[in-house]
Amino acid sequence: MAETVASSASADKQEPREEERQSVVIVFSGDSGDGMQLTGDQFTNTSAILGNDVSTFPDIPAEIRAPAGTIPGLSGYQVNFSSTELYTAGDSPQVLVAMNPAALKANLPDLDSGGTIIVNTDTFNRNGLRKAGYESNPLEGEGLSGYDVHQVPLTTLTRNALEDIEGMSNQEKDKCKNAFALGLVFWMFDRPIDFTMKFYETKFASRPEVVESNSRVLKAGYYYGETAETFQTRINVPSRQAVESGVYKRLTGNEAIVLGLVTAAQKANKPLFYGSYPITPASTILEGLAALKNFDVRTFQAEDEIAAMGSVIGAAFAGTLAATASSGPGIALKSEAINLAVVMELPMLVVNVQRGGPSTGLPTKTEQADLLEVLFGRNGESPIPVLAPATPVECFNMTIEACRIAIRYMTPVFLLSDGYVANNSEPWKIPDPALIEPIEANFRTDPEGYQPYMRDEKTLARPWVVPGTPGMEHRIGGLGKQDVTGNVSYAPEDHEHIIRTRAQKIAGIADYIPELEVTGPEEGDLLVLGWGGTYGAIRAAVEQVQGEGLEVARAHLRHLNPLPRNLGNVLGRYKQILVPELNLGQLAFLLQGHFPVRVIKLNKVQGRPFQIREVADKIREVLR
Amino acid sequence: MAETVASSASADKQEPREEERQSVVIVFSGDSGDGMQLTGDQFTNTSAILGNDVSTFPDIPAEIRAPAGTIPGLSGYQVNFSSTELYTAGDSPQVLVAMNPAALKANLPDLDSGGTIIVNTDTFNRNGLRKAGYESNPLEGEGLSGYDVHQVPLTTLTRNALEDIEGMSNQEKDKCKNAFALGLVFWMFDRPIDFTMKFYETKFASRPEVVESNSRVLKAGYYYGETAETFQTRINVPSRQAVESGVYKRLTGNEAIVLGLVTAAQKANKPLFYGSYPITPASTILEGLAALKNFDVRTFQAEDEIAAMGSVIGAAFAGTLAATASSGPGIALKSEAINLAVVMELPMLVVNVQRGGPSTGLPTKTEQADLLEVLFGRNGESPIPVLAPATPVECFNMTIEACRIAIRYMTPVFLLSDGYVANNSEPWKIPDPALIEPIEANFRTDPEGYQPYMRDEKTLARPWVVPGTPGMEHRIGGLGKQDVTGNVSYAPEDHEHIIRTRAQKIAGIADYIPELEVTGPEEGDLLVLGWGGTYGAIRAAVEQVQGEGLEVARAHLRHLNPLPRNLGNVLGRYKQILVPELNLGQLAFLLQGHFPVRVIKLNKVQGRPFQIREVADKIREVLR
Amino acid sequence: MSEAVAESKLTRKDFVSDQEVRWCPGCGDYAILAQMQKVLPELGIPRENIVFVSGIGCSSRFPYYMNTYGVHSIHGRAPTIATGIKSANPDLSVWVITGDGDGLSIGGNHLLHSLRRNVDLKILLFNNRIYGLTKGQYSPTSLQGHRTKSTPMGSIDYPLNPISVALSAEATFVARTQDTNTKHLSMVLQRAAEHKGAAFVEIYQNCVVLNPTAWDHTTKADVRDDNIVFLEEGKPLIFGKNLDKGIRMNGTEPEIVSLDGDITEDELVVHQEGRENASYAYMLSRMEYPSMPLPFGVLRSVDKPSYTDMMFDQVEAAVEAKGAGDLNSLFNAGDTWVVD
Amino acid sequence: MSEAVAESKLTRKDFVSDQEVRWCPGCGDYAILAQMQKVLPELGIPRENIVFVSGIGCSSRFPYYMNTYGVHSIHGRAPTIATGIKSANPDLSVWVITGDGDGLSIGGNHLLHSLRRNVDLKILLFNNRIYGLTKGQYSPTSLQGHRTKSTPMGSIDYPLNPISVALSAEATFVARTQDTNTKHLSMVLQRAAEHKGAAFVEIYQNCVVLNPTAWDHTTKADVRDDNIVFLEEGKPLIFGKNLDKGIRMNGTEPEIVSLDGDITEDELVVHQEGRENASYAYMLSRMEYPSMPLPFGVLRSVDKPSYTDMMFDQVEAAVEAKGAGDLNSLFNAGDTWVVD
Ligand SMILES: Cc1ncc(C[n+]2csc(CCOP(=O)(O)OP(=O)(O)O)c2C)c(N)n1
Ligand SMILES: Cc1ncc(C[n+]2csc(CCOP(=O)(O)OP(=O)(O)O)c2C)c(N)n1
Ligand code: SF4
Ligand code: SF4
Ligand SMILES: [Mg+2]
Ligand SMILES: [Mg+2]
Repeated sequence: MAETVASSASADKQEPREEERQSVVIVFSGDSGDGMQLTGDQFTNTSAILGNDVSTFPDIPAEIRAPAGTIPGLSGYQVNFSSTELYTAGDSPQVLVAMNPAALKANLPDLDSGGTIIVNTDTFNRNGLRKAGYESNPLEGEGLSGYDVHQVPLTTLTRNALEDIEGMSNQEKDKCKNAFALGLVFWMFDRPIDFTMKFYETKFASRPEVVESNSRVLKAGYYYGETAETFQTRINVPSRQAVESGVYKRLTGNEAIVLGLVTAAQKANKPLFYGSYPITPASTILEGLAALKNFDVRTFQAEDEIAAMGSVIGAAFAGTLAATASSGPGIALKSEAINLAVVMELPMLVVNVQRGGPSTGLPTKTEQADLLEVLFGRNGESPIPVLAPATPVECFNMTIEACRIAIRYMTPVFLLSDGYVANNSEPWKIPDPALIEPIEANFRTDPEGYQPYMRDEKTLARPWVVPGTPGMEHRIGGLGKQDVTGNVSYAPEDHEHIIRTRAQKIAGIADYIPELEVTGPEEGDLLVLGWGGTYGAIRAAVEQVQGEGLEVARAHLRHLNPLPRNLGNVLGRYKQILVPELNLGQLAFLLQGHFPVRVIKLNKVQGRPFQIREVADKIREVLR
Repeated sequence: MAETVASSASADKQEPREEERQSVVIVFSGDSGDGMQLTGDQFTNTSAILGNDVSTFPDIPAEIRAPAGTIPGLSGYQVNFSSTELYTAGDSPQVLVAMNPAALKANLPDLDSGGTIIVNTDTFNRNGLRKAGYESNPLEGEGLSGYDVHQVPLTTLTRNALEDIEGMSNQEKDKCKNAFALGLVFWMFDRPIDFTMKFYETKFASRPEVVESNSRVLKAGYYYGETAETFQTRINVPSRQAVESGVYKRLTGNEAIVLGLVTAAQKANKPLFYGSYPITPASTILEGLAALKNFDVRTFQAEDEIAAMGSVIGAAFAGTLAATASSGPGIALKSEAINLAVVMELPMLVVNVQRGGPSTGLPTKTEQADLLEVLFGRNGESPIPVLAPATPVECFNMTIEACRIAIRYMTPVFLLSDGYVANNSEPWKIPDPALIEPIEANFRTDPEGYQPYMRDEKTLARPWVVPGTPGMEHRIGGLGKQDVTGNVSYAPEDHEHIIRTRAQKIAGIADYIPELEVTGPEEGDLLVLGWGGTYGAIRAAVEQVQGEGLEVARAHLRHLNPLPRNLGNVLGRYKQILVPELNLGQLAFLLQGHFPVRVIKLNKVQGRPFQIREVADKIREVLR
Repeated sequence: MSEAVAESKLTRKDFVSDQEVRWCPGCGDYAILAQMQKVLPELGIPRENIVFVSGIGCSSRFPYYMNTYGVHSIHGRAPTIATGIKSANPDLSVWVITGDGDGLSIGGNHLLHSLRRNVDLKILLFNNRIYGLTKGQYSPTSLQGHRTKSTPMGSIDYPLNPISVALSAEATFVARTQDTNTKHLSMVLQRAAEHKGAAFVEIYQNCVVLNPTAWDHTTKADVRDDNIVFLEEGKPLIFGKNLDKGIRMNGTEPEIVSLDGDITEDELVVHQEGRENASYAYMLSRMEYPSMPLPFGVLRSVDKPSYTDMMFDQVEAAVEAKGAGDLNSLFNAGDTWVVD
Repeated sequence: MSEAVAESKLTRKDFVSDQEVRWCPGCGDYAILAQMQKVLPELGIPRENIVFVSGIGCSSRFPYYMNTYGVHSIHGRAPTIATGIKSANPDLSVWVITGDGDGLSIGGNHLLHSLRRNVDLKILLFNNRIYGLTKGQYSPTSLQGHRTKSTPMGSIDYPLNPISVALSAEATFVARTQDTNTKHLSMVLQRAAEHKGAAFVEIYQNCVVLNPTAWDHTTKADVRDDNIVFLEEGKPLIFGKNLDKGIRMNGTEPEIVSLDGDITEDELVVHQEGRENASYAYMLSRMEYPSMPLPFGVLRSVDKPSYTDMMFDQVEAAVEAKGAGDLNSLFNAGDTWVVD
């Protein structure tokens, strides 16, 4: 397929040098109106189809559409594509596509030295420079001398390509300039434009003129690479070898949660009720599910997070698989109602897509600073299982697992994602739904001997009895109660008994979850232990230093409550434990609270994921 | 004074035996309409005036006025009075005044064997027994043979005493029967009735007929003791020796907080703003403050806890000393807004009067299970100082200290009380207000060089600048921000810097608070470490086992965040640390998280305070 | 099947739970409970299909005493939980029990939104103008000047009118009745039950312990007839012990007229609960003691599709348009690629 | 002293802060900001006595751009914070900026209660019928059927009418205006500022990115005159391009009549913003597009003591009755005893 375009390319200029690389990180950056997300997606999809591993991370402007041309108005898309397995979207880019001066200014500090820059020179006028806060034109002078800079009048070339289209305004034409950049980058990395052509055809099926203009500009960009003297090198990132065969697609963490919820509901043979209040970065789960009503998904946009949580409790009481998601301030608001769910012992999923805190904080940025909150942020002794997926794709399986635990143990469950996992994308090997294990979710309908808080011997779960079931009418609520009967009780022993029973029930989930797996030496000097979305950076860092010959083991916690049965044992086998996390040391504190260990902390609270090098450097420092 | 009544007593019967005891615990128990709280208060006040140490604990019915005569409808008042220093209201009573069968049934299990029981036989009819759930009359048969039972027809005797009063219905007369019981108990313990007589005169000044009837019945009760053959012994609890001289009065924890807030405001030279939403057991703080408007106290009953918290933030921003209190569900609801206060770095006090949780739980019962919640129950890294008074009276000083810290460090502060401390009363040596140190609370008014988040070098506090100050207009909020300027910022370094600075500021308060004091051996086998309202039971228990010759040290944490500077050192000096708390081990977890120690836990989650013997037994077990 | 059996057999006793009722003796809540237990058997709804949801307050203990399904939830949030229940199973008859504090103070917003969505809930607000459970602080319906534990110098808040609030929340059914008027109460409960969509009922309820005189003007035999106008569909607004007073419009405002012969019934406002424009019902709601008689009965009842009806219509429409959800095609939608 | 200086000197520029304004180009928020900055200098309030408090939303960034004191708080809670500010210092002029989501969804209850208490706040609700900041979910004022990110098949919620809600919350001042009608907007802002007590202003605001056609019926030159009736005190309700239509009462409901000669102005409703009975204003609020013209201007303005006035009256009364608080006598009140 890749040949189609390549062969049709003219060979006016000297054949460019072909260079092979194992992986490349590109950043596309421009105004939020410049279509950078779409551009990045197209490049990524084509690379994935060609057999690269891919990992992407969007950098969407904070909150409001800021004035065009300014740094706050930038929309960025980072893609890492590789011929080996990828764990992150890359520490720093080697290629920057800067649609305006602000994009250059904001991204230059991160670019690898010697990296490639493509700039749209048409935007480097006085107005553009001023908006970006440049005193003088960075393209003139020595500032960029360490880089491989390609100055392309993208706007002009785009307009040229569309010159003869009648009735199309310049404004409309300019909207296509991302296609020019994309075509050019496709050429640079020796990628076919076919998939994107097909994408235009499907996406704009009802507007053939849009298909025409975009396709034309895309080709123009591609041919420009072919023709223009400025590009001397083409970079080739070969396909990955030995990838598991199957059908793949890319998934962000939030998309994976959407699919996971729908799958869990189908596997439990229940309708899905999803009650939520919009909040960044959780809103896309609501939006994703709202489009799937044909799966008997009932989405409810509540008046606030408290109402959302209340609706989920009601829906769980009445027998649906019920879920909600929120972030930061919203999770805090839900805490009172979550506690009611704990006491009512009803199954439901609460997703916390963590963002930078405290308070409103950094809504569009990532952080892992809500761990202790979800564990302890409710009045009284209120245990809740907490799961944290390590990667976007893992959100799919872990959502299902979380629902499975919720129903099996009759308890609300927290799924702790974060802004990075939510928005980052990576390839997902599409599973056969038939092979996913069903979730046993049986309502009790036999009134004989029924008591609202009678418990399963093994799991200590109480029976799920839903309104509409004859002969089993019962009333439950948030007051202190007697176990078994569920009657309101202020008796000292009743209170202590049910509190301890609930604690025991949740602790018992440790029998149901997998033990912690360690990669690397089974005992020794150092174990690097992470949790949640820092998985990729930690894994890559550890593999890097292992490659340097350092003896390091690695493990990743996906179950934060209860902790895996073998965790204490694992911790005991290493002289030192390093815990990297995007907070001031919450898992570290948790481990020390539970086990007789002291851990070394690596903390970062910058609204950003770890870079691989930050973790690798710390490991080297510890082992030095 | 005590002679006045005693000498006027006739001496028809054999002179009763006088017995001296070091301390006695009495429980008054009856229907919530029976006036038990007033009765207990009167007995306690008289005892305190006579020079006893006193400690009381009311047992108020849960929530609603349940049907008269039933166990849920009981209102109880436990008073411990002593000739030595008291630390609790007593493990178990030696004397029970039971106004009806339910009172007998509910309290008998706690009564010391051989204890004294006074019952109102008039209520032991079929109806009364049925309501209490008695199959047969416990006064008949052998059930009470181990006790010293006095059967008194209280209702009849009361009516007799008021027989000749015209226009008074039996119902009205019956309302006085608590006075009869009180008079009788006064006689039993050789206490004068004068203070209560005076109390009636003041309290019912506008209704002389009420003064008359109550006084008459009180006297009748007293003379009944004198006359009736049934009472052979009078018990005498001598005055305490070597008590600090001064003027005293009794204070519950919530009353002490009311006084503390008003004092702090006066000492800071600020109006007091108190915004709150009613909730048991915190409501009495609102009610207490609402009555003190002449201190320029502005109370605001908000529409909910969130609004209350918001109002407090606004009032702090605009320059008052601002405070709120809540409990359980209300504290959970406030968490989002508290986080705004953390980020805005404004001074205010949040009182959490802990009750049994989780969820609605046991509103009228005590518990210490919100420690981790107040420390960690907010999204993001959100440090807040936490103080916990050990006794009711300590609530006064610690409220002032908490306000002092809030203003000095420009931060919200948590005061962690509990249902036991809130409602328990003990004598307070009334201080001279002039001797209480002023709170420095200066608004910055100098615009020169002002920046909203510039910081004091020593405390790291930002300046308090209030609206109305010319030339210093500024805007702050909950978004991520740059230190010093306070401008909104999403820059990674700005975020990390301000997060770490805030953490450092709160940690730095350790320089300002006292070190932890240890009583007992400076190092050794065992340190018993408590916090909050368990102080009395722990202290009494430790002193008890010390008396038995065991080598035990004792310390009590009043500062939970930051922890006292020397805590790590103290912990390191003992082989074992025992942490008794009314939860499943929250302080224990905290200590282990912070210090390389393992602690032994003693936990109780029954909605009740520790009994001295429970703690003492555990100490013996540990040291065995 | 079980329905038929249930229907034919149910009596008042079937709705009495085994829990001891724990309100103060004489509390108005008893009367409401009794009427509810009397009305329910007449509705022909199987007992297992009835759910009572409450918040926190004296009134909110109600569900414990009903032998149906029930949730005694948290303060102010009952409408949200009820919305979830109804969305899970629209066949259920879902009742919300709330107080003036629970429903109008902490829970005001949820009341507003559940009404405007027209969620098919029957919301009964027990208005005793006080916080009962927390022992006597003032509530959003307490009158200005009311001295309570938290307002020793008298409340300075202007009270809310629950009926006005419900109307501005676009409620499709709004009524007022009273604990002690058992006949009227049972009629209103029945009407609320029959309404498709959100039904809001304000019930004047006497807290005998903490606010015993709040409703004297509507209960004392000598004055109540002058202070209440009973609304009846299609009938003119007439009241007074001798039915000698009526309500007439004067421009945009109502006024009291005596029916002394000069003025005839034709001139009076004729009650029409079904008016699309809520202004009429709102105008009625502003008739307040002591200047005007208080309207009792159904102020407004209009038919509009309920929230869950529309919710399930969308689910059906989606199934019709896209076919019942199939995981395999969902997984494989979008840009996929094959590795072999 | 500084007041006098401030007053005489202030201009629009004095109210412009140093922060870059970050709304989308063309957003209606700009126009409102500009009018506010123009109106404030005319009020003669020293700049340091002005506080803007907002929640979260695009509109809620407003305070950052005003060179006054300001709090950009949390979602929906601005009225509570403003209440605290006003209670701390009643001399401040406190403005609340909120959106249709911030003010009517999560914050609906605080709006309700701050209005009913008549806290002396100026509450401006920027109604764009959409969640702007979170990028396009529907809001409580979105029309039924509105397709948004969270309602791909169209919203099934019935929208709230902010004016009706404010009226049922006992608001003493209620007005409506629009971002693009700068003259009217500035008049209404001025009127709100002058009102003693809570002032509620709904401002139709255009979200050019996510809901750009929401207000076409009130902005497009060819239709707007038929869809808006401007209220003027003491004047009859007349509207239309040629001022040839009027509003007349038909029983309890308003109707449109043509002023074609048969019907004269005398028969029309005459606007009176000061009516004690809120029914009239409520009736106006129910005039909705497309069946009736939308009332713009001050629907209601009545004088009642404000919350903080009453709060401070009680403080004063307490001082008068008991004397200014003295710690020593407070400590020694009640039952004390002496140990020597
Ligand atoms: C979140 C929360 N805040 C406060 C309370 C305390 N509380 C319980 S009921 C109640 C008010 C009850 O008043 P109302 O709703 O009028 O019910 P009533 O008791 O009068 O029937 C309050 C403030 C609580 N349980 N939860
Ligand atoms: C507690 C909480 N929940 C949700 C959010 C996310 N959020 C921010 S603004 C907003 C709605 C904004 O809509 P609106 O109030 O209409 O303001 P606009 O942006 O349209 O001006 C939401 C849901 C939040 N910041 N905090
Ligand atoms: S306090 Fe009032 S409302 Fe509550 S049960 Fe007693 S009488 Fe009823
Ligand atoms: S999203 Fe809409 S409301 Fe927000 S700034 Fe842009 S145009 Fe304005
Ligand atoms: Mg009430
Ligand atoms: Mg909006």
